[in-house]
Amino acid sequence: MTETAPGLSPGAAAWRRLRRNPLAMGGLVITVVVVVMCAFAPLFSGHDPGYQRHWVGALTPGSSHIDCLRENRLIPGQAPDVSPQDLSAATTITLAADESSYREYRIIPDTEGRIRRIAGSQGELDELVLNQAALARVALIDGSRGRNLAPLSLRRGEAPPVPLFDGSAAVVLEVATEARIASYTAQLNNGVVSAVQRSGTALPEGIVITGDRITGMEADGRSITTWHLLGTDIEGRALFARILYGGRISLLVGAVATLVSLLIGVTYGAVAGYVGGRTDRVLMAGVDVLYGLPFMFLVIVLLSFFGSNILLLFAALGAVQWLTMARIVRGQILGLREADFVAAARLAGTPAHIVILRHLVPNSFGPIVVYASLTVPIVILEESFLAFIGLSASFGDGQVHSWGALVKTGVDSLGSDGSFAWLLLWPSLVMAATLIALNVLGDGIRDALDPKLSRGAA
Amino acid sequence: MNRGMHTALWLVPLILLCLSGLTGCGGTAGDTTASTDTGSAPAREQHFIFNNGAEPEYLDPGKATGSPGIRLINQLFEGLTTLDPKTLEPLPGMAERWDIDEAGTTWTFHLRANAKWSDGSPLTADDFRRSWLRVLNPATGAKYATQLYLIEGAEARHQGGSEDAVGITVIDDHTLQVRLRGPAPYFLELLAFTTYMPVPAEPIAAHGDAWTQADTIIGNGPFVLAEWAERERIVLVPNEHYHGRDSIRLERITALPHENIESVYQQYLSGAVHWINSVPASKIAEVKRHPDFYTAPFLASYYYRFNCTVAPFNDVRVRRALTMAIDRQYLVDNVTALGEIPATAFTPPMAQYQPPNGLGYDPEGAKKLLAEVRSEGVTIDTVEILFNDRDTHRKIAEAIAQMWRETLGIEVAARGAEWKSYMKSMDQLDYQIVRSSWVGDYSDPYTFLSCFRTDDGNNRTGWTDPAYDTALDASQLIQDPAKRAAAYTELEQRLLAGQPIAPIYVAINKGLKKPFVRGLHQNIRDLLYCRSVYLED
Amino acid sequence: MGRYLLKRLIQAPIVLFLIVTCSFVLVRLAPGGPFDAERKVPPEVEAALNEQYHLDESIPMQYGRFLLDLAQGDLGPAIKYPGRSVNAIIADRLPPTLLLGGYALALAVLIGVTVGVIGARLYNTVFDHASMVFALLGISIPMFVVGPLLLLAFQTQWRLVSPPGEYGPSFAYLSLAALCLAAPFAARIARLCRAGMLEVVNQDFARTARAKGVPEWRIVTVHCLRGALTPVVSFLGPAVASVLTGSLVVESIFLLKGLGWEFVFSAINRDYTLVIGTVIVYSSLLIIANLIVDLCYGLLDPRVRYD
Amino acid sequence: MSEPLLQVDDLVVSFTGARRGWFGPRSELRAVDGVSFSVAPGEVLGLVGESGCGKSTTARAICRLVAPHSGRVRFAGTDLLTLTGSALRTARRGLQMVFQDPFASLDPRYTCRRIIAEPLEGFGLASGEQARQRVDQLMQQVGLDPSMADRYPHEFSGGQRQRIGIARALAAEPQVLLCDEPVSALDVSVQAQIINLLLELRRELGLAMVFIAHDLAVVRHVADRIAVMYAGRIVEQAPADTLFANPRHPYTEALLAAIPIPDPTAPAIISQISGEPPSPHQAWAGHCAFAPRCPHATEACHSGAPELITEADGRIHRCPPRQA
Repeated sequence: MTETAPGLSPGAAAWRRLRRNPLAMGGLVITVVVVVMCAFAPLFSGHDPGYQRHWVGALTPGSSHIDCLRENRLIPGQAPDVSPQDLSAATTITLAADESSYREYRIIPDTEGRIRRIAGSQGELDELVLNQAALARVALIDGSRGRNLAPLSLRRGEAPPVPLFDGSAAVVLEVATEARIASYTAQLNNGVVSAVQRSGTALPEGIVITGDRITGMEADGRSITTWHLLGTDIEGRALFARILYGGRISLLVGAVATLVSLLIGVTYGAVAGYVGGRTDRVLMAGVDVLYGLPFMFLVIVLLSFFGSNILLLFAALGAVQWLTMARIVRGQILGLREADFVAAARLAGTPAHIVILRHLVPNSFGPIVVYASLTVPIVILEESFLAFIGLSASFGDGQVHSWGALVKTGVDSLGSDGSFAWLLLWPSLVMAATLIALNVLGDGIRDALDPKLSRGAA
Repeated sequence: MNRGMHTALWLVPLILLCLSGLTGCGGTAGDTTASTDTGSAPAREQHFIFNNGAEPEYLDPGKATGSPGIRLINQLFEGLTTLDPKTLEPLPGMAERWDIDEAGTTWTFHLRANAKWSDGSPLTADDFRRSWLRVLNPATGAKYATQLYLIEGAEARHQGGSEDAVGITVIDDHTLQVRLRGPAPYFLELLAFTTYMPVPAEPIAAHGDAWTQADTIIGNGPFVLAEWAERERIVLVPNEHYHGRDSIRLERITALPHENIESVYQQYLSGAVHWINSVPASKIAEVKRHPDFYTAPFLASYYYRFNCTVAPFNDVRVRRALTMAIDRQYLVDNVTALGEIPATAFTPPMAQYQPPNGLGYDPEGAKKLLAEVRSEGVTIDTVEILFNDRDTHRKIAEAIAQMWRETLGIEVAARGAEWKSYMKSMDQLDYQIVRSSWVGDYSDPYTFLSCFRTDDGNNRTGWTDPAYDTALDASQLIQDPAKRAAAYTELEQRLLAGQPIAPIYVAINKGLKKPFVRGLHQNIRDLLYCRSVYLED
Repeated sequence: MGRYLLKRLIQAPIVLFLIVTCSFVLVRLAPGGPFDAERKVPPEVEAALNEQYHLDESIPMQYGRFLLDLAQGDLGPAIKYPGRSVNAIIADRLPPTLLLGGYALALAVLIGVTVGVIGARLYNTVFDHASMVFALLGISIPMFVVGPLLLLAFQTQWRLVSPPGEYGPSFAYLSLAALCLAAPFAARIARLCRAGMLEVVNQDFARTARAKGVPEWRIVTVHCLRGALTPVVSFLGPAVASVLTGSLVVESIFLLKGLGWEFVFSAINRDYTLVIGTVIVYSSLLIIANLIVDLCYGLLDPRVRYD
Repeated sequence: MSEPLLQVDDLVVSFTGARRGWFGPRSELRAVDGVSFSVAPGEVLGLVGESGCGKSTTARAICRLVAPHSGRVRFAGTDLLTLTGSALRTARRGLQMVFQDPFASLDPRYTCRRIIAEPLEGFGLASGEQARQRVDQLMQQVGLDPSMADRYPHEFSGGQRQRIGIARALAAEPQVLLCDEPVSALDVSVQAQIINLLLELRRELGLAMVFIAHDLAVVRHVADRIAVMYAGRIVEQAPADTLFANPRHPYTEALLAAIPIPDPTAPAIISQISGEPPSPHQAWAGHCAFAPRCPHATEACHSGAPELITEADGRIHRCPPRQA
């Protein structure tokens, strides 16, 4: 037996040893933080993880944007419908809207530097004349947004005006017409719009203005913006919220599948180990047989056939993991079965199932906990693998995706020049950190439970 | 402002252009490429490599269904007619010219004197008759056999009737007569369809389904199959016996079957592939900026089906309210964002046919309509959109779900399903709302409108309107193009009044094409004809 | 030993039978059939196709027919590859998968053992800590992240490797794919090997050897490595299964022809015969791999008894 | 002698071993090979023999902790071997065991109170407050301070742990206590305390006991009657005084000869008799199992297994009269 302080149960003693292991404690802290943040996601992120703002698009971490709806309505006699925020307390709301319309032209040179194509959003053009007097703004989108250009005349097959290509393979021109910023102000009375003005002129019908046109928004002079810790994805959804809510799925899948594997594995292993003899041989031969099954492939077959229902996912992933658990438990119980305290319990009139439940299983707890804690990250990783094949689980209205699916989206969104890197970086970082934390925690628990076996292995 | 409208308008002249070519049928296949002037011999090896998107299921023209297969079959075989790679105008193929009778139902085709198989043996009128009857033999299992139903007696034959009653007559080795059920202006275009292509007799008899392997296949198209390494590549080389061999400039075509679009895109960027015909949905912004990126109109409709057999969708007002709450302009501008054209009708605009307007975006009207339904005690709590789990479909479903949620205040769930489960749910009407799309087989509204016949297998909404079915059949007997178009407009209006579907947009075809690839045209049916393609220096 | 082998050899067909039955039932329970398509297939045609593939018979009949064919080593015709047999397809796709998997396993063992041994020898140094951090990262980052990043860097940006061209992937490209597949396994092996080494290094026999003046490198390579490899070898059994599943991801990302992605597509397409065929092949591979690993285990650690 | 409380008849316990060859029959190992004895109410039977002779297995087989191969165990009028399930559990309530290893016999995850209360719960003897009181009472009875009831086994000394084990056995209110080498794992000084405790309890509660030990010295003070086991069989059984005064079996003689050595764990027998204990596989097959080590062995001893001989003074043994 190991040296133990008085007054401590074996569990408490192990906990004490665990506390002295900084790596494992780090893992524990990270695990707890992640679990708590995901479990209470609404407390940590006020954003709806499924709410799309396409006009906002992908924003880098730390960016903020005007917090408006897709359709913002200021109609006299109605409550203002301008933002998810609580604006009902305001007395005036001002929307600044850019009423411009854009056109994009892509000008593509051939090998000799002549214009090969002029691609407009409405088709190929042979000639493009941009007269600055007629157009409010002309700009190059690629890398030099906002750079004003002189009036241009481009014709296919001809050399372009000197500054246009500037050594680049293609140029995207952005042309804005009729650009003007209009400012709408709504007076509110008891939460109801009483009057709407546009640049001082009253609009009796009120206005409906779409989110992508809004350039500024104020309530009682205070500008209304929203800040995103980790930025937004391509659909303009808050990445931080998506990671937190996605973690719920991943962690839940990890935990529940591990529980399923525990339930099956412990029951199976305990029965085999306790009953022993022929039963044990038959049951364990069964496990050997099942070891030969390409389980992950059956999971794929199962999920692709019956849909990636989250309950099915729990069961399927749990069913993959239980074999090792059964072996471990059976080995433990086989050893413990012969222990005198088990004999004593049987003599004390305790029925077999209670003996298993109250003596054998708790005494195999160490290896079970270690294996379980190492199973959770494996399951999370397996779920992400399924997400790659397109068999991931989703929650709610189908708008919350697991970490695996988020990471997959991040990989897909990553531009060839490294753009949108945060969409890959943050989900994978959180996922990897959690998995590493769970791994070192599992190792730490093993070391704590069996101090002889230090220096954990995988 | 309204980009969709502009695009639609721009489409009209293009279609008119197609049509002007069509009227003068029997022209020569000469002016297919923009620049055929070959002053200096190109130094670049004439080896065109493209990604075909998937491994083709069949290279058998009679049986092919998927576009990867059809894309290659169009190089390997040729029907009585073939299409202009750019305009899709029917051009003489194996048939050199043809006559039509007064009623427009009896067509006589005169085959080229030098019509040959790729092994050099002559290709005769009977080859066509035999190939078509093979498709109509139910035991063949040709999934597109319905394409031949236009021929008199074909449908009966396919359902077990006699071959003799089918209106195909071999007059002599070079003359074939076909009798149709009605005057079909699109018949010439249909003749270029894979199902109408001739297949050789001996290889099929000798090898069964395996006859399309490189060492056994015999074709009659501009190219022949040189190698088929499954899931790795398919290599085509010119057919020395093709009647237009002299104008073929490619020496070799390699079609790759890769499905992972993300990786294929990287492959394109690294220069290993000259053309890819799909782009990663997650990188739209980046792809759009790529100089090689192109988009073109596509004869395909993207829409949502309503299950008209379950409450509350059995109430047309609910279907209309949901349709009115979809801001399609917003969708194509922000979600799909590649220049798709917002649609309020099922049929895309095409030659001689401009679809009528259906219900547009009208959130206030939608709210009113739904309130009216609700006031009658109908509860609409949760609505589920079913889609097959692809990136684009997911994005669209999520966006529409949010529109309905915001506009109509209903709970909307977007559920992705695996392809076959999705198909099954759709087939068995085990859904509420399901994402769908339809690609036209020829440039005539009938290829779209016939889907919603009551007993049509592609209806899949439970919607039924006997008057629609009658009018549909009647439309097929009209010879006058203007009257026919009017009949189609009426049909479409009837369909839109019933609103079994919510049209969303007219799809586009899109891809990346190296600038030196010439003569590869983006036509409205996304058909590839490599006979006009060459690589510029 | 011999009896153990015999027992396992007897077990194998039972396992296979179980798998076959299990997949057969699963496949037939699945919604949708091989001929469902976006464009509705006419009923006559569907009937003809069903007849052609005997799908019109009762399920027990089909099962019986399938078993009968299987007994003769015939996995049947591939439904989605008309005119081709499942046997031929597997014969075509399996070698690339085996090559990739074998290459990756070899890489994983090579990298893992090297890093593990050095880590153990340099216990508690910067190298040790760094390698273990990398190992943890390797275990925790999915392959489908590593793969595209490798491609982006080596293929698109630096142009160091070229994608598979006309005649299959180049060695460098294949190595990149194998590296991607090997990464998580190398990480695990490094951890196992390091732990095993640390355990063995301080044991009596190592001390005795050291006292006897045996050179340190000999102690490490001859005495300790043998002991340290035991956990690695026992890990290789389940690792083979994971490599097979992983190759599915890598094949897709690196656009390689192989059995892995074929399996996914056959499942999605309800290509009944091909699904079962691939599952049988994978199971057989697994069973063989497990057997080999068990035997190696016995060779490495004479204490292991097979009863 | 009154009606025996516990009657063991021809008890056989066998284990199957490894197979011979690939498909050969499994070898059979007879750990207990036809043991018979009886214990009267309040009587203490000492069961003595060297390690591995089957004493503990006998005890475990009696209370069905191991399944006997054949034989009969009558306890308080019922045949234990025919019972199963809950009937067995109830029937053997009166038959409790005290184990050799006080470390292994207490679940390390249970507190002292829970351990002692387990039989109370298992047999439904007491619960709640009643059980608390009973545990306190039992602890006092075995000389433990009830205030320590909430500690875990590892916080007790070896002697204290054995007291807990005894208290647990007592909790079931047994009539017979099977003490399986209850003191052999303890320090010598503690051994005496535990033996005294057991004797005290026997007096107070009128318990019958089967007291198992590997040397005679311990049993001497405790047992009324002593049975000596060798290789799975009882070779001699006699009232304690008679056995000590006049052993009949050479093995008993050898055990007695070992007593003067004060260290009870010393392998005394080895110094007296040469050779190793026989392999239990075929110990008694066709010859006396002790014959190879017996200084008095004759040819007859090697050619036939000796029968039990019951003598007039009540002693039973397995050694035919020698011509000394």
